Amino acid sequence: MVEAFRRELGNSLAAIAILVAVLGVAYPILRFIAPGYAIYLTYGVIWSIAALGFNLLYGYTGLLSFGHATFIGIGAYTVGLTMKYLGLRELEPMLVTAMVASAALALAVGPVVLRYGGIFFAIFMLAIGQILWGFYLKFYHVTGGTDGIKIGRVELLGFDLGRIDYLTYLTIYHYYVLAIAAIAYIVMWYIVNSPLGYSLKAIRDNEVRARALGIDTLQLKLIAFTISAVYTGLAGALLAPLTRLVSPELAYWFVSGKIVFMTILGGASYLIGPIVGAIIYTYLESIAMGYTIYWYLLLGILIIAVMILSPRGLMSLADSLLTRARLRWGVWQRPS
Amino acid sequence: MALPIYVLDTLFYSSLLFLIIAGLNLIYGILRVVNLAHASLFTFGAYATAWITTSLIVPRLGENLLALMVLPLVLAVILVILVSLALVTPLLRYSQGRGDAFQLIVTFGLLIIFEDLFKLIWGPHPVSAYNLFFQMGFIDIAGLRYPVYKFYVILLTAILALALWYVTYRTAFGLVLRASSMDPHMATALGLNTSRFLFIVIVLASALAGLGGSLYIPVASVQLGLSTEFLVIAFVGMVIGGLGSFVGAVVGSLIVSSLRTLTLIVFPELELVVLYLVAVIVLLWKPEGIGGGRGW
Amino acid sequence: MVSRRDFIKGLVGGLIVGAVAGAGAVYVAGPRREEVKPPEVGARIPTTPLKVGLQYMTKGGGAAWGDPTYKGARLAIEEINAAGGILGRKLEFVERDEAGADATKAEFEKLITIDKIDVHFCCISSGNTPALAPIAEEYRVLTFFADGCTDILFEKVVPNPRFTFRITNIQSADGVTAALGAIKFFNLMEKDKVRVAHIHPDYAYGRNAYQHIQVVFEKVLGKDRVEIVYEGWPKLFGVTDFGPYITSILASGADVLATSLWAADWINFYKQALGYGLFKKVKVVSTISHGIAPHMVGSDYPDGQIAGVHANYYFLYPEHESYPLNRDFVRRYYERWGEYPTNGSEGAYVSVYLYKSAVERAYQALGRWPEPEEVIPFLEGASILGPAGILSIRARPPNKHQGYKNAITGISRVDPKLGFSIVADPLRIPIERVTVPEGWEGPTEPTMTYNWIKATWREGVLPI
Amino acid sequence: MAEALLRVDGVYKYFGGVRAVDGVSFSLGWGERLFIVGPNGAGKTTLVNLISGYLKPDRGRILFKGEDVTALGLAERVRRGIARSFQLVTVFDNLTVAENIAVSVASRLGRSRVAYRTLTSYRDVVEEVERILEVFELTDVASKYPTELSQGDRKILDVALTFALKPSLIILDEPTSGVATKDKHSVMERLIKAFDVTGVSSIIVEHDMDIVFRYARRVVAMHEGRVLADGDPASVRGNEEVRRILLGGVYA
Repeated sequence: MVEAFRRELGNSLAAIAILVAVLGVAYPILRFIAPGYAIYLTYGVIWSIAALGFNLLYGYTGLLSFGHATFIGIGAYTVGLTMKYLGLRELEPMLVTAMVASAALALAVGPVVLRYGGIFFAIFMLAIGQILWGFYLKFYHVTGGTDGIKIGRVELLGFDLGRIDYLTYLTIYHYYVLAIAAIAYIVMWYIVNSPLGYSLKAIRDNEVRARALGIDTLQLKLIAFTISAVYTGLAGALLAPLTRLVSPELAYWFVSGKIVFMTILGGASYLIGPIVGAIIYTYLESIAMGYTIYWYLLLGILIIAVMILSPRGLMSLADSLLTRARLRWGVWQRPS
Repeated sequence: MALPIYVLDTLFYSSLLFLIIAGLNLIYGILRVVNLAHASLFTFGAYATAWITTSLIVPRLGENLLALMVLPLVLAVILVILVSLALVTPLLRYSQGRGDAFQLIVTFGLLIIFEDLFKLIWGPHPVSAYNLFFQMGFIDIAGLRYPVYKFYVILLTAILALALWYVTYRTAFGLVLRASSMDPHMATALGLNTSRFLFIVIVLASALAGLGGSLYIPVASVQLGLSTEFLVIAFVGMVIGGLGSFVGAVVGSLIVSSLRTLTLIVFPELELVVLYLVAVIVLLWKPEGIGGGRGW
Repeated sequence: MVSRRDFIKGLVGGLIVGAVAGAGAVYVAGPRREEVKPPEVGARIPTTPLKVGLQYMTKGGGAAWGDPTYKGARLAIEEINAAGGILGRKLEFVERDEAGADATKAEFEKLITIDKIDVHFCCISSGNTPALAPIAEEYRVLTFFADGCTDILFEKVVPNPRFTFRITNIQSADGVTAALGAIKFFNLMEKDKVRVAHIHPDYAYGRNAYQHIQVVFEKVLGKDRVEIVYEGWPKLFGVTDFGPYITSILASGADVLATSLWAADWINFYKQALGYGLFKKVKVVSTISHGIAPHMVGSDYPDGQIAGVHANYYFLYPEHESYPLNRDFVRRYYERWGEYPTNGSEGAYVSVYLYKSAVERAYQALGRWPEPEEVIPFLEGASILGPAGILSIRARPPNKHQGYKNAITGISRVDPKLGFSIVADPLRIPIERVTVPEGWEGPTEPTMTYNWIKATWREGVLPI
Repeated sequence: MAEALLRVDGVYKYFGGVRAVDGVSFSLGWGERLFIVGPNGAGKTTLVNLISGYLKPDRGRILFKGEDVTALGLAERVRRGIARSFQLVTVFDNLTVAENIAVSVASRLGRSRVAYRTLTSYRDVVEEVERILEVFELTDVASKYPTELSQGDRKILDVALTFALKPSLIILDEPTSGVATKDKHSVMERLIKAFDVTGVSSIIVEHDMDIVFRYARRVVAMHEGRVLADGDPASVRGNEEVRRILLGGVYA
């Protein structure tokens, strides 16, 4: 019976385990063969948490937020402000605070913004993001304006890493981030396969019908929005120790566009799509930036090409190739 | 004593915004696509006008007032239309009916392509052509000097808005326009060649944006990032006025521009925050916008 | 207006700063008559070229600033290579973009980890130096900031720097110099009341300029004689139509407009302001109007305004004929790039030579190519004679590793021969008169110079 | 039978001057099945809209399980056991047949909000999904997507979704519309069988007289908002007015 509940390629715990293993093993290898590119793996993993959160809203609930940088900003500034004003150095309480702050914001604006779907929701989120961005920029005395807030080395799990070599610090941080990401991935797997996850998909497919089945769609969307905010806020908080500076740029609407693109690139209908997308995008951006000053041009063409040629993303491309191979053994699968 | 100047400056800025928002609303009204790359045509118009003025007109014809007024504007708008036909039109037509996400992402791609095309063609430095601004001279208002050029832009846009109003409410084409913006199938139902109709709408919208850019350049320089600056503000105007309507474009551009001037006078610290805050309030209070809700 | 005596006084002032600072050695920037002998075989110098990172804003609104700075660094590199390199090692440069703080930092990390640079020359924006300095310290890469002059860098972000140095005069000197220039040239001491309007870009540099102009006005003129009638904070490179700002300034009835708008923002502002007749009604004090490539300040620029050059250097001073170091630099720069150098060009040029002389000194002491750590002692407290005069690197806090040279400002005047507006009647201010001295202790909010002025200047007295 | 499941008591609904429902009264027992027939514009859809709560009557009362539900909204009536499916098939196209039903079952069990364990780990949900699949003969297509199903199967899935809410009364608005003629009988047969097995009451609006007289035990015939006849198929068919207006003499 349970087989009737589809487990597509890339939606299983096994796929997550393989992915995490690859991200763990790739780091020392990169450090060895292309040391400059290792740090992007950490960035990619962090962005993947944000994209995963975004995708619960977009891929699973059908709500396109064009303002998820809002929560990146909340997360990053939580770290920055607690460090600056409370002198906190332990990362864990800051992560928790960031998640709580993101959830609080989501619960505050959610009941209002979720009344609208489609383009209105997208614009609404954009506006909220820009309000906060304007706040970081203009409330100079609190946030440091464009100077941002400097982030020193953080303490992880109670260990003071202030004295060790910077590259070792970065390596430790990578595995720290990866461990958190692994938990986040697994939790997301549970969410997606839970009654909530299926109900969200139902809302995405047909909200009116879902309501007719007695589902309180507004409440469920609010839950999804809040979880999504918590994930993205967590990513924002994890970014801060790596960027070493929290500035309004992190909360600019262009960052929202980036998160959207990462998700689409990987494949919004797959659990691991946004993860794959985030890591590939991070490398694409950094390589394109290094190769040519016209990397926007490359990126723009790529965005349009992906949307037209494979609107379901790279995972869907991989999936269809694999499906073709599997058909020989008579196993037929397709994405949901 | 400065009040008349503030009013004029507000009208000037809202003229530019109107030319962008009207196009955005036309495209949204008829195609139900929010075109993130729309303001890029404005920027393109600005770059093209600066280039035509400084490289073609001034070296050949000197600072001839009439030549400066007419030639750069006409040539630039033609160029913008050509670029729109090559890049924007096909993509918008393709995006139609493919969902909000698809449209937003694809036009976002187009937006950043434009940014680099500008860099490729005109380089990273700001480009300006103040010739017309200074050629038209200045007059005294309430004891302050004021550039005649800004009057010219306000007047030209007002005439254009009236013409647009006339087309919308007094012609057969306008009837189809309004009907189709309420029901996308209407154009077909009215026996119109839908494909040609959409084509005209996109070209008209592009021309308006290009015109805006062309009128903008004698006052200030154009630089990379100008598109997003105007896009985001035009977006706010679009939301405040009402998505997809002619009245919305008028109301939205006037309100945003007035708010900008007001905040600059009252609390200059909060310019950006106030704009977005008002947009959020309008969305809550009247999601269809202050002037909208009835189609184009 | 400015006499030879003033200039020598300034030079001596600079020398004193240098001498007190410690090492006291004075190097000379630029090609030398007698070159350091190429090292002998087996002299324990790597045979590989020296990899140099260059990162100055060359795109967007800041390009007008970054481009000449980049050209200054390039000129120095080319000269050094033509003369055989540093201890025989040719310089090879890798250029990456300076943009927003995050992107700049990411590109910097690539320079370190992928391009494996030996030394880094960088930065225009004071938004970027605080982002990069901690990274440079973490990776132990010698980094010379040409600009990005914010006081917070060495007062708060890296209060005890090891690998980061900054060449341009500290930011607070900019506002202080402009304000002193205004008081002196506009005879503000004689006025009963001075109504000041401010317009600054909304970020570190603008905030800093505002605070220091204000503190000097209030201290020198007296608090009750200064009234702020307007403040405008346009977003850096985010506003193009300044109409409402200009109207507000005019409506405020200000006597003096103080501004730190720069590059494209300032060009847009002054062109539009011409249209509104602003310069006929208000005297303008700019910290930085003449800081971009000199020919970019058009012949329509109004005469008689305070023309700032970022409190640093203008290519006409020290006087061409009497100071060969500047004359030759300007000539070589013009021959290479077809334009006149800016303060950024000079800063970047001197950075490269400063590094060269420190490495050579270290080599003399160690007998081998020095590790980055081993170069530091030869930079701390060192002085170098550059086109702008003497530059001294501070060895102790506050503002350890900051370079100091005498500040300059002047009056704008269109030069008929050159065909653009120049800085005329230069007012040279000994730097030690306008900045927090070594060893001073006090609050850092907003800057130490600010608090130092508040605490030590005598009210109602012009300190120059 | 102590109390009727549903009692419609003198219900009126006017749209402007049009009398869509003009004083209709009838009652429905537990487990009973009722077909409503009538020409276009007879007021059938308005009547079921009034019963399910999409519309409120101008006059009259609707009693469900002995309670007056006239003033209650749609959601409240769903909670009390009135479920309804539409002419157009609306299912969740990107969920499998089993998943579609599971969403509905989870909603009924109040588990839609649970995020910390998987849906399939709930034995009761899975067992009920299995039972419903069996009852509606959808077990073979359980792992297919609705887009891969035949029109008939999609229709049945739609009803099964509604059925999964365990309503006391199911209202179907023209369940065989849009289904190919050759499949109409099999669709109706499977639906009726499922209803009989589970004993749920039903009101079915139907156009096709062939189907009505084959599967009905009780028929209400409507015309211009009024009830023409109410009774077993034979007596309704025998009604003079019904024959004139509805049947056009075909079944004479």
